[in-house]
Amino acid sequence: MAIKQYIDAIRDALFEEMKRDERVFVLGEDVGVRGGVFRATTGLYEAFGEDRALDFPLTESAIVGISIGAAAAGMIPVAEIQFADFILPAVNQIISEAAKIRYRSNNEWSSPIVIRAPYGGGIHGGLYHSQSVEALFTHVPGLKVVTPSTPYDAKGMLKAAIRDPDPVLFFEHKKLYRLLKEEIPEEDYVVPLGKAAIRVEGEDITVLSYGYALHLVLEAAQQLAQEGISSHILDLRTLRPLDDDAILEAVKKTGKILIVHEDNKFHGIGAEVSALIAEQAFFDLDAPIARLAGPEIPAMPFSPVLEREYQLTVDKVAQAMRALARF
Amino acid sequence: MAIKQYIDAIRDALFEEMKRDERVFVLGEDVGVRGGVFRATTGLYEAFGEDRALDFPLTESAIVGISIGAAAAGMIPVAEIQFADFILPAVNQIISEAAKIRYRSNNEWSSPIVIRAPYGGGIHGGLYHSQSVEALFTHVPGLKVVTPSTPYDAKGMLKAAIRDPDPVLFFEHKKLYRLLKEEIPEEDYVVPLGKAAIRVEGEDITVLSYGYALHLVLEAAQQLAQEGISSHILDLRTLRPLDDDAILEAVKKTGKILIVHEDNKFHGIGAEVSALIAEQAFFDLDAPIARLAGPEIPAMPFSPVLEREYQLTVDKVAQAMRALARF
Amino acid sequence: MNEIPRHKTLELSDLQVTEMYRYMVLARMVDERMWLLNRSGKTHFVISCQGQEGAQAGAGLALQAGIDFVFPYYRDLCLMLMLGHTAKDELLSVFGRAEEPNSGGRQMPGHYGDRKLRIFTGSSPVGTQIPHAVGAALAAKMRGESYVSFVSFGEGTSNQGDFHEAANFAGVRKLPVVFFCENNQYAISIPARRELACENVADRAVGYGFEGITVDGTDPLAVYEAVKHAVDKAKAGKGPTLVEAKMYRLVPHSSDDDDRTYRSREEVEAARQKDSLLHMKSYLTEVGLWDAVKEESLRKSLMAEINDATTYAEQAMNPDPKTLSRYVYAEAGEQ
Amino acid sequence: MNEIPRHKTLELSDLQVTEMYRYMVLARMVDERMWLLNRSGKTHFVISCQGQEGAQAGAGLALQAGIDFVFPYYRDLCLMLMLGHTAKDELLSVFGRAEEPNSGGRQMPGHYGDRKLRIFTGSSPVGTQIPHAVGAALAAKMRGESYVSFVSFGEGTSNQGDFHEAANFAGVRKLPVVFFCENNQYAISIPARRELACENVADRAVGYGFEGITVDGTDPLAVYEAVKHAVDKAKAGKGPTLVEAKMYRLVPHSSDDDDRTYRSREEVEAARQKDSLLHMKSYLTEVGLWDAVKEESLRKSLMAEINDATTYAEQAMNPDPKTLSRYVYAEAGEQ
Ligand SMILES: Cc1ncc(C[n+]2csc(CCOP(=O)(O)OP(=O)(O)O)c2C)c(N)n1
Ligand SMILES: Cc1ncc(C[n+]2csc(CCOP(=O)(O)OP(=O)(O)O)c2C)c(N)n1
Ligand SMILES: [Mg+2]
Ligand SMILES: [Mg+2]
Repeated sequence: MAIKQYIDAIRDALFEEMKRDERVFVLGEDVGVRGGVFRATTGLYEAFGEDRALDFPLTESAIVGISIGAAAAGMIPVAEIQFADFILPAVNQIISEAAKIRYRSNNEWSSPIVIRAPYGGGIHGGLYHSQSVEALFTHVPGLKVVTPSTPYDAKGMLKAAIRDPDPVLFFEHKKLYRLLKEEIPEEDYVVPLGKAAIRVEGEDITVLSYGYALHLVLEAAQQLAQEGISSHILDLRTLRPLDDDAILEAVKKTGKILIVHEDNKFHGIGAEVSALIAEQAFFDLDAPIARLAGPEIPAMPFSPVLEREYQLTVDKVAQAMRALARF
Repeated sequence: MAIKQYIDAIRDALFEEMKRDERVFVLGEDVGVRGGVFRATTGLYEAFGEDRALDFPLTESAIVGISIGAAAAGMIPVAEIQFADFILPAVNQIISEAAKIRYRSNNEWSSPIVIRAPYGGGIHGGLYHSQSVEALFTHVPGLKVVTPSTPYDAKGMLKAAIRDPDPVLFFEHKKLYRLLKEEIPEEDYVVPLGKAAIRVEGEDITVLSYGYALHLVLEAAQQLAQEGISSHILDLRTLRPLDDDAILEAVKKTGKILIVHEDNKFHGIGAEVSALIAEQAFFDLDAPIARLAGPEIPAMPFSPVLEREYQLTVDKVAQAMRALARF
Repeated sequence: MNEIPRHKTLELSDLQVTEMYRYMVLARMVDERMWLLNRSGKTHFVISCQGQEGAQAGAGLALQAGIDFVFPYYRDLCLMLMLGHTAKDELLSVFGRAEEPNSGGRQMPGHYGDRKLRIFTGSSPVGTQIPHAVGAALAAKMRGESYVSFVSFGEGTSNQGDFHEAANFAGVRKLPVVFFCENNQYAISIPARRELACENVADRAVGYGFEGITVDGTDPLAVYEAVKHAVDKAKAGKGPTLVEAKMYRLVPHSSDDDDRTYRSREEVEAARQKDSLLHMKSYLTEVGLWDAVKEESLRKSLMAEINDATTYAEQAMNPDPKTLSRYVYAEAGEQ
Repeated sequence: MNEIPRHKTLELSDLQVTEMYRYMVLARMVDERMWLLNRSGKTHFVISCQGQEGAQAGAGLALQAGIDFVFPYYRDLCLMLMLGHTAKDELLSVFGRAEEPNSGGRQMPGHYGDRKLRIFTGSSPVGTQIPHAVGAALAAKMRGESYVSFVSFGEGTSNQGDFHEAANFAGVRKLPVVFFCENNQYAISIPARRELACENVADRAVGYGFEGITVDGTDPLAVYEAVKHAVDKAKAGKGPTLVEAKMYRLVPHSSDDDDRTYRSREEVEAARQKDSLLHMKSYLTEVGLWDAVKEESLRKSLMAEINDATTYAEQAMNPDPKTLSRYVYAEAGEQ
């Protein structure tokens, strides 16, 4: 076992998969010589050469489109989009193409690509280096959308994504990169996509979350525990497909549901989680399904005071959890 | 009063607004000389000249980006995207730009543009001429998303959209273009954005829908009426912002809720409607919130038998309504 | 005439050029049949290759079917036939039958794809295939394989961002890809001068650091020569080429279009005089490979083939509605 | 020296050229102050104009502030100062203060915008401003107004689809727009030869049917001449021009970058020798408009201005957190 940060876990997963399978390569802006602006690909250029740690011109649609073509010819591209905010020029290639290639070819062709992108705010990145973009993709059949929240999961899910036969969007919350360390096994392992994880077992309220927000929930739960409120906490981990069974199970545990995400609330992925519950576990509910999420504004402003005002905090989360517990 | 089809209503609205305000112009592929592939802009070229019925090269990102710039300089562009499926190359301009211009400039600049696009299936258009794309935009603060379902609303809401100071995505279900006729006043009128409309008052179940699916709901409701089931039917009309008050009011009427849309179900806009209800009208509910929507596949296939299998029908809708009523 | 016939100087055999012509006529006749079926209400949609057969035949002859990766667009019926599809395949496709090789009836006609022939699956949003082709070329270069990637698209599509981004990357990495622009003068109703301000689409190649060539797209041998040059160059590691073939779309954009609303009949008539089929027939006649008897017998046999194919396609099975939700993702056990 | 000084042949007064230099030095010094504040932990982010001042000064002088529409990018500090922003404005911006004119503290530094100066609000995704500029030029043409649209961007950004699509439309419609590419040899860590296979970005103009010009971006007068030509041409209804100014980014990409990981110190040092500030100073000295005394007094007064601006900005108010949710849409009663 070794102690690793989230960013190390990403890098290790890339390194090990590239070593395991020579079809795997990384491509993106500044991923080669520079080793990535967040340093997620550091060392790959040195270890695997410029073709497999491929510095790409500043063209996101081509990054994804060329990945699709390389995959069609038998490669396994792992594309980096420098910031999730900049995935938008590639939306046509992701949704019209990658997501539909298997279906439209009646299973003859496929698109086993991974698109990694750092998302989320709280790093003074302003409107365009702070966005959560997961909800723009979770609606789309043919895509898988994952958002691991721990180093262990980051490594295991990235490996699973690379080995997955279909396109996977792999969103890494950038505040997690260096936030916490965790013991990670030396041996190869994968964490399967599509499975949620119970982070804390509890009785009074159920909180569903993912990414950085999950850690706020965990901290808030510790506060609440001291007040005698016991929280059941589920880390969604994969947002498409959702782990229906795990969610419905978690609902049953307490009957009181709070969904927490950093992304703005209206039609965020929390809406689907809520709708799933309201459809399939209605009679397990003891209270309205609550959501705590970002405000209905484009993204986090640069000004630190505005950024702080936007962000979820342990206090805000604790307050929402408390209100639900008291319901 | 004159009897008009949906497509006439669109054309009339464009004509009248262009006449009323010389800043208004239409642009898009084949909207000029050809008058639009659906003929929605027929006659505008002849009446207003090639600059104001502007034939545009095959470049959706530029259609939207140039609209934004023209609006910055004081014009009011009404862009046509030939099929909603082809809006995806323009997503970056819509979401990164149009949606955020007012916010990021602290209210100095704005983006009063309208983007019209025919959406929806059932016309043998296959995977890429049948899609519903509204759910890719409804999550985004700064955008308004509207989907009128009648000729009267189409005209009044298009006028409202053109006069709106912010960017509006205006989705026209292409099966509605020539489906039904309606009396429309000669005089100028607008139908405000953000307001739902009660289409039928009823007592047993509440059905929320929009676009072409709404007409299936209306037909199904007539069948059900003969079986003694009374339906309360709300046409959402605007999907962002939703008309919260009207929705919560409609929930109260019956306590049994079905949301119907053609777009696939997972994280479709129905999810937000459901989540809103589960959060704010939980105690008015007498049954799980049901959703009836398209299957989780990329879009309608071309083969007529597969297309039929995909589509909602009066029967499928009636069945879902019946099941809810019996609940 | 004791000059060496042009096709011999291009190292093409008599059989190759007459075959080329055969494919052009076959494509035209299949295309005409598709319109007939559409106009009689039996099928829902046609998108046509008429006017572009010669260019496609020239390009197709320069490719190795099943070895080179091909990323066609919706007008490439003649190209598809040259690569190995049959009249029956494409007639099955207009009926949306289960058996059609492109998509099992899922996609509209003209949305080609066939894995065994290395023809990648296409979609409708124009231009998305261009980066795909560059990606396959990248894979060739990375693995030292010697296939080329061939991608075709219209001149209107050369304005899309995807063309620009993909061409640029191909230029930077000197990838083995042939960009083939079929400039048929229109993007639906928009004439070339309203879409493009450059003289030739091929002028754009200089902005990507590689060669651009404009050829007469109604002259199949000229197109063959240009594409063969591009293919050989690509295989020699000398990077991409943009080949632009100029011709004219002889029919409306699709069965949903009415081209009388935007172009004169005289203009269309004039273009018909320069049809590549006429061009090729007179060339073959000139060099003594063709005559009226051969023409008649060819058309007769093709008509029989197409009639059979139509009957077959009309009676073939539709996809099973129960398959609607299959293959969104890999199914259990598949990779 | 009895030759006519170069600036006179360009019809620029002595005052204009010394002012130009003053702005270049001001921009450099403000930029240096921003780094200082960042390195001392007082601010969160810097993105720099260092190395590009001369090109921006040349371009700025060819524009009419408040009349021409300007679509700058994040390196255009010197251009912004020439158009009317002050050191104080931009220092307020690095602190994200309420008063800063670009966005009231909502956007990162370098995200310019100012309605009264007709400077459109910019974002971070590169290249999106290029179609905006073309849109404003379209509006000028439609209404017969005589402003030009000026848009700047890096050479890496010239690979984005938005550049291609916008340039094409501008060419087709012959719109009054000046595309200004600041080719500083790098897109973050990627050197030009890894981003672009063409010799010059300006080579791309031929693909859009208009003129492309490459100039030495370290020579402000040469840039002025090229941009002035482009502006005059646009105003005369003769369509767009792509002006590429070549220079070198003298500092890391931003305060988050470490350029030692991808380029040698020797390379940077060599570029410093060709700094446009040195170039302009020696030109002014040569023509007798400048000397060491003037230089010293200029730097002194600018330093005082910047010190005051820094103090002011440091103490200025933050945005009120209560405003967080304002201006997503027009507020009631607004248009
Ligand atoms: C992204 C996108 N926008 C719009 C369309 C609708 N459309 C289909 S073909 C076409 C014109 C294509 O012109 P060109 O590229 O010249 O090819 P041609 O049809 O002339 O062969 C248009 C606008 C589309 N398919 N995709
Ligand atoms: C669409 C998009 N992708 C990626 C980025 C991240 N990024 C910011 S600047 C930059 C390089 C820009 O290079 P260039 O256009 O040459 O401008 P320069 O910074 O050199 O002036 C990159 C990759 C971005 N801002 N937008
Ligand atoms: Mg064409
Ligand atoms: Mg640069």
